[in-house]
This record gives sequence, structure tokens and C-alpha cells, in this order.
Amino acid sequence: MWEYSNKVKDHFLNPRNVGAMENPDAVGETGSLSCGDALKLFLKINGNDRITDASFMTFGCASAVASSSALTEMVKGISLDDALKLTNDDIADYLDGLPKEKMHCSVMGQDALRKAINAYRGIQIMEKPGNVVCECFGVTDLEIISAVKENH
Amino acid sequence: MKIVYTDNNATTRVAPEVLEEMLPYLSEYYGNPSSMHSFGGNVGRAIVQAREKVSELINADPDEIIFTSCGTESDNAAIHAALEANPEKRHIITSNVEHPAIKNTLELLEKKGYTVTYVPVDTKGRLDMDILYRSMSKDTALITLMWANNETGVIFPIQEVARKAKEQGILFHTDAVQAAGKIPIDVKDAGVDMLSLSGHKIHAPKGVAVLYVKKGLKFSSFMTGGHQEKGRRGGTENTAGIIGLGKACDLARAHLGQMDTTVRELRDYLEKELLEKIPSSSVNGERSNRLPNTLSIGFDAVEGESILLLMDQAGICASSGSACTSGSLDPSHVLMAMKVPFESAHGTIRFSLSTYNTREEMDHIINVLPPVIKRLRDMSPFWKK
Amino acid sequence: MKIVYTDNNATTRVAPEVLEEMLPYLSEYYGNPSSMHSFGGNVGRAIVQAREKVSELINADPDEIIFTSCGTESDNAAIHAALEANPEKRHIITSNVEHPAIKNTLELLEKKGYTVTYVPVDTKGRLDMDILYRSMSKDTALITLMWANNETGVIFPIQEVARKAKEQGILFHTDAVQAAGKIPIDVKDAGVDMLSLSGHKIHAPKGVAVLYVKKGLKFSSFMTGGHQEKGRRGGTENTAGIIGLGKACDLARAHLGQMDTTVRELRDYLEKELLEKIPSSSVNGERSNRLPNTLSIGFDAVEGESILLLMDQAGICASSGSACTSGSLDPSHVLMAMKVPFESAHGTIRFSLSTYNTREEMDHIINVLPPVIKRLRDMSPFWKK
Ligand SMILES: Cc1ncc(COP(=O)(O)O)c(C=O)c1O
Ligand SMILES: Cc1ncc(COP(=O)(O)O)c(C=O)c1O
Ligand code: FES
Ligand code: FES
Repeated sequence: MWEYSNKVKDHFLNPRNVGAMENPDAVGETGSLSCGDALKLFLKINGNDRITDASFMTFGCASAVASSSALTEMVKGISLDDALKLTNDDIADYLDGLPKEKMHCSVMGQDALRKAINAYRGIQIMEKPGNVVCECFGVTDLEIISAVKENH
Repeated sequence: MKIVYTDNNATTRVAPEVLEEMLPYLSEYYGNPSSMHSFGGNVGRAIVQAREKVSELINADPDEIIFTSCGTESDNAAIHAALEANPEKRHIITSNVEHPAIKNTLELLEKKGYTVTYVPVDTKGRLDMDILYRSMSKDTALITLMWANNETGVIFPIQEVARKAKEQGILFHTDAVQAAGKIPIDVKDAGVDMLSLSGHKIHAPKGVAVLYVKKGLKFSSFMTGGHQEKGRRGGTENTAGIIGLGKACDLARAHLGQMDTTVRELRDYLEKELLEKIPSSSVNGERSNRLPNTLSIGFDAVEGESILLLMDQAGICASSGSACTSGSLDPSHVLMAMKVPFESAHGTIRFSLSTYNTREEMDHIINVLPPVIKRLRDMSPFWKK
Repeated sequence: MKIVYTDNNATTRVAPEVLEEMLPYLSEYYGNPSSMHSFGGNVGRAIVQAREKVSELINADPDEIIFTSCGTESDNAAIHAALEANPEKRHIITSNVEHPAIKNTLELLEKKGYTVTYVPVDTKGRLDMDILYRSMSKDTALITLMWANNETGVIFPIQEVARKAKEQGILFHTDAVQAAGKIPIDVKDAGVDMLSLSGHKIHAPKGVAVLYVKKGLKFSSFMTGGHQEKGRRGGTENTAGIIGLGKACDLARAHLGQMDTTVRELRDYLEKELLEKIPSSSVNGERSNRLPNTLSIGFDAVEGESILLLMDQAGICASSGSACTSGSLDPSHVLMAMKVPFESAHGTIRFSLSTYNTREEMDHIINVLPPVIKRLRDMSPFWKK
């Protein structure tokens, strides 16, 4: 049994902002069915590049659901630039931590958020340095190394 | 909150009768069964009786029973013994749905130069007998096949394979950790050379298990040390555990009928209701040839851990079909071997019952699960209404 | 009849506090500690605490504790791990007074092509340090030495050898099954790489033990299977046993002082009185450097089994110094290695005390034994008055 914090349990049992959004301004998708985790993030963005609303749909474990729920709460009201600075660590911190083995579940949130914002800004996702290790998330070895370093 | 425990293929409660039998050996009778003084001798006699009771469950002779510490040890010991008995042979046959105790042990042997054939199963979890028979050769030291699968409950044709193995002079071991106590087992009739069973799956405590070794087989110990177990397994005997296992085997034998009737009916009832009440759900494994207590059922587009945790809120204990507990995202190797589609493999739950379960408990599950699945599907990007 | 139990180096009674701590895990908390549901999670937490308590007894980190089923398994696992970590090295050093768990395991390895140096002891049971150091070489994979001898209680200079081993890049394992709980043990201070201890020697139940493995050591499992014990020991955890062992380690730590004072005084009193009251009797092993609870004493011209049986009539439990239990007539390999003369080796009795023993019990032995010895000597053809 994973030792989940009360906040993780709360966000899993009572997820905030669940469901598809009508007429979203941006959508970010990550993960896949074969992978066992997937997240679809919907954003409303106003003229000042500020996120006014967010919602999600998630397929995955409790950490994945809680991370998604936390993410939507965290991004509401902040600017796109600030949103881009959010890391999976911030998501985990917001949840009072995730079990070590479950840190990767919060990476999905960070990834979907960046994809949504980049798509909104019309930026082509650039070829990333490193080798893609996880086909599902398009995660590279370098990203894993840096995530591991950040998380310890 | 009342707990509805349907995770008996993982582990079982210690039967109160078993604990009662053990308690004297955890208090006043603490002697060492191999000691000279009569104080230890009492314990020795109780162990003799336990050995008889265990042997009766599987129709073995008491001498053929070696007590070990867990099913995993029995499996390791069986593989070790088979290879030592055939030092010149370098090939092992198994299935691709074995428990990690077999699977991981054989994978390590591959690194040491052994060749292992992993006979595949079909989408119903049935062994490919053709490949199995074609892979048998003069170089084969051992065939090891589980009697019944821990995840799906699917039963392998042990007797048939054992006969073929014997014809070709190949040792045959079966991991009967899940079969023992759930279906009748007769080692003589089945013709197996070695068989593993584990106490904590049949209402004995954790920490005690058995390796059956057929009389006459040249056996080399895996755990080497003192002369315990006639020199076949070193280490001071887990006396209380062994005595508890004796009682548990007695009870298991008495309950075999109930397994085949009451428990099977409860399982079938649960299965039928869940399939009816939850759309896009499906049973994994050959339904007509399963352990009577096991139901592996997949729900499309949702994820196992989330289901388990929501059921946990309602006091229901079960297992998922994913290897998530080990930090991996993959569905279990058993479901993958059966080529269960990803959308239902990730959402697979295993219910495994015991004689302690009741119809009320099944009704509780049947009430709780449909809204749980609906709620998770409502937030799943893969659920198409 | 009241039993006077002085066979604690063979096995100990389960402390009532230990049993109390275990009982919930033999009844309501039967979950699997690696299960997902919170029912199993409770058990997982109790195991975390037990691991901490065990680590405190020997000043290890909790991560360095692997739970096994017996001291024999810990010894087997340590040897296995050391050889796997050094696949190119083929030499092992040990003493010639080790427990069969080490001795028999190494003898089998000799048959597989390993070279083993059995460093001799002198007549007091002291290690020949010269031979030990001279046998260390580039090809040495492992030095394994018991911390204290089970028969005589003689203590080996573990820290000193561990330091030399480290200097030469040789792995060092110690079988501390007899030392743990009787004298202080500090793995960091001693500088050992691996250490075995066994629950049933320190008032935990039989069926649970520990292998300490120093952080950073490349460890290969002996028992391969599931991901239990961080993948270092497959097999469902003996939860009740582990939790009992945690409590037993707590108690052992609290009782170390008592071992060094009360128990030592009782042992010394017993020794002094027996030597005085029984002519032609002698203590085996270096008296000044022994476990505080152990007395190995030889009585010329009588035979161990007969002494034991007559003591048994008076409710006294102890061990003999012979290998009689295994049907052999020889004195134990320990006494033979010490070149104890045959006339006293055959008549050797081991008394091993615990904190439960009392002065009244010692007086009982002191009253019973002299006439027993006299009676046997009166019928012995070797006794010269
Ligand atoms: C020094 C020593 N090592 C190892 C063992 C084996 O321990 P166990 O009986 O728990 O396997 C013993 C116990 O007899 C012992 O005294
Ligand atoms: C089929 C099978 N084999 C072996 C084992 C291992 O048994 P134990 O947990 O007692 O080591 C299990 C239990 O998980 C099992 O289901
Ligand atoms: S989805 Fe299984 S680990 Fe997060
Ligand atoms: S004297 Fe008969 S076996 Fe020891």
C-alpha cells in the first residue's frame, strides 16, 4: 500500500475540476492507454495570457488523478509564463509529497500543461536533447536524470 | 467498518482452529524438536503428526514432505534439486504465466547458461500443448508448471504433462501453491516428482510451506546446514508454523467439498452480477476450467489501482491485475501473456474468495463496484459513452 | 515437574511480550504487507517498525536488514551473495569450528571447485590468527567467521579480522547467531559486511531471522521470487514472526546489561560449583573470553547422552557435546577441533542460560549433577577412582 498524504487522498477521492471543458482555449494531452496513465488537460485563457479555468480527464492511478486535480487548482489565475515554470516537484509539494515510486505520475501534469501552452502559443515542440526512453510520454533519458536529481 | 476480504489468493486469515493448535508451541512448548531432552521430544511428536496431516491433503507419504519457509523457497528448492540431479542437462521447460518465484529464478539461470522454454498460453490462459511437447528433449532436466494460476485461476493439465515427462525421463515439478486446498490434489495419481504448496494460502500462518519430493528422487538441499528434515533442509524448524500447517491441511481437506459448491456458487454469482451491471466488462481466463474461488475481471478504460482504492474506502479488499505495486505501469505478465487488450488489462481486478465469504459480502461488492467504475470512467479520457 | 531450561543456545522460549505483540498478526491483521488495500498496509507499517527495532540492536540502518526464515538461510544467503559479487574469486576462509550452516555449505562448494581454508583453533578454541592472515589472498572472495561459538561460547576477534579483510578488499561475513542479544554488537564499529542472526535464539519464535547487508554491497538474492524485501529475498513475509522479532530485539537490547551481570554470575556460580563438586571435570574454551551465558563442561569417563537423559529425569534440559542426535558416536567437530581429550569430550555438557534462569535453578543442577556423574562413573570401565 502506498503511503499517500491526506492531500493526495483528498484530491483522489474528491477530484477538483473533473471533466471535459466546452470550448477550451488550449488542450494538452499526454500518456496513452497502453502506458497505463494518460491525462487530458483543458485550459481557458484570457487576453492577458492568464489561465482563468482548467479541467482534466485522467486515466491512471490515485497519484495520477490527484496530481491532475492539484494541477488544475494550481494553474487557475496564474499567467502562462508562470505556468510554464511549474514542475512536477511543485505538484508533488502541493500534495504534501508523493511516494518515491509514484513521482513519475506527477510528471504527466507538467507535460500536459507545457503541451497545452505551447499549442496555444502555436509553438512547435522542438526536438528534445537526449534519447526518448518512454514512448508514452515522450520522456527522454536526460529528463529522467534531471527529474531524479530534482526529486532527491 | 466491516472488511470484505476477497484477496485470498494473496494471503488468507489464519483459521482460529489453526492458531489454537499453534499457541502451546509459542509458549510452554518452546523446545527444539531435535533436542535430546524430553522437553524437545514433545515438539518432535507434534511435528510428526503435522507431517502426516500435510501428506494426507495431497496423498503423499509423510517422508515425502519437506517443510520450508514459503512457497518461493519450495519453488527455488525444486529447481535447484532438479538441476543437481541432472548435472549434464541444461534445458528447462516452463510456461510464460508462472509466479515470479519460478519466473525470476529461471531467468537468472538463463544468465548462467541454461536454456529455458517459456511455453505460451492462449487468450484464455490455456497452455500450448503442442509447443510444450515439441520442446521436450534429451537435454531437458525439468518441466515446471503451476497447477493453477494465481491471477486467473486457470488450471493446467498437470497429470497429462507429468505422464509425458515421465515417459521421457524428465523431472516434473508443479507449483501447486494456488491449487492446494481449492481443488483435490493427489500426487500419486498426478504422477508429479515435486510439488510446492504454501501455508499462508490455506489459512496457516505466513512463514511455513512444503516441498513434496517423491520417494526415490535424488534430492540435493537448497538450504544446507544441520540435519533437520532428514538433512534435506537445514535450519531450526518453524515448529509452531509447521504444527499450524498440519491443522490447516486437515481443515482444507474437510473444506474441499465446500470449495466446489458454496464458494464456487458465490464466485459465479459475483461474476454474473458484475458482468451484468457493469458494461464493457469481461472475465480473464477459461471460465470452465478455473479454481472455484477466483474471478479475474477487467473493466475497460479505467485503472486498477484507482478501483482498488475506491473499493478500499468501502472496506473491500482485492487485487489488481497490474504490477503497479512494484512501481511499474505494465499490466501483469500473466495478462500480457494472454494478450488481454490494454484497455481491460489495466482495469483488471482479481477477487479471490475463501470459505469464510458470504453472500452478503458478494452483495456488498455488487452494490459498491458499479458506481465506482462509473465514477472513474466519467473522468477517463478513454471512456466513450 | 518444574523444568530447568538451560539449553538456550539451542533455542529459547518465546518471551510473553513477544507473543503478545505477534498475536494480532496471527488473527485479525492477516493482510499481505505488499497489498494495495489499507488492510494490508497496517501490516506493512508494523514491519517497518520491526525493521527499525532490529537495526537498533546491532546499530545498522533499517535498509540494511533483510528478513529471512532462519540463521541457516542467512548464512547460505551471505555466502551466495559474496560469491556472486566476486565471480572471478574462488577462495573462501572460515574457521574449523563453524556451525553446519556454514561448514556444510562450504564443503559443498569445495565439490564445485572452490577452495576453502578452515583456519584451526587452539585447545582453548582461539583462532590461529597467523594462519588466517597468511591464507588471505587476491583470490579470496569471502571470510566468514562466527562471532561466538555455539558450543563453547568462545568469542572470535571479529573487529580485528574485519579490518584486515577490508584492507585487502575481501568481503567479511559473521555468523552472530549466538552473539546477538548476549553481548553488544555494533556492525558499524565492527566493520562487517554481512551478519546473520536468528530470532529463536533471542526469545522470538522459530522461523524468522535476519541477514544484515551493509549499504552499497552488491547483493544477489539467494531466494529469488517476488519483490519482497526490496527484491533481496522473495517469498511472502512471515509477518507475525518479523513483528515478534522486532519486539525480541527491543527486549534483547534492554537485557544486555543483565546478561553481563546477573546471567554471567549465575553461569560462573554454576561453573565453580560443578568444578568443585565433581572431580575430573574441566571447562572447554577460553574462560575469560566467552559468552556470559555459556558453560561447556566435560566430565571424564562418562557419556553425554546418558548424562542428558538422567538430568532430564530431574527436569533439567541441556545439550551434550556430541553429535549423537545425528546418530553418530563422535564428539562434535568443535570439541575435536579443540583437541579436547576423548575422555572428557564424550562427557561434555553444554549449559546455556538466559535471563529467565534463577539461582534456585542453578542450585537444582548443582544438586542433581554430582550423583548423576557418580552413578555413571560407577558403571564406566574407564573410570579409575
Ligand atoms: C552459530 C550458529 N549459526 C547458525 C545457526 C543456525 O540457526 P537456525 O537454527 O536459526 O537456522 C545456529 C543455531 O543452531 C548457530 O548456533
Ligand atoms: C502460484 C504461486 N506460486 C508461488 C507463490 C509464492 O508463495 P509464497 O508467497 O509463500 O512464497 C505464490 C504466492 O504468491 C503463488 O501464487
Ligand atoms: S498510474 Fe500506476 S503508477 Fe501511477
Ligand atoms: S551412544 Fe548410542 S548413539 Fe550415541
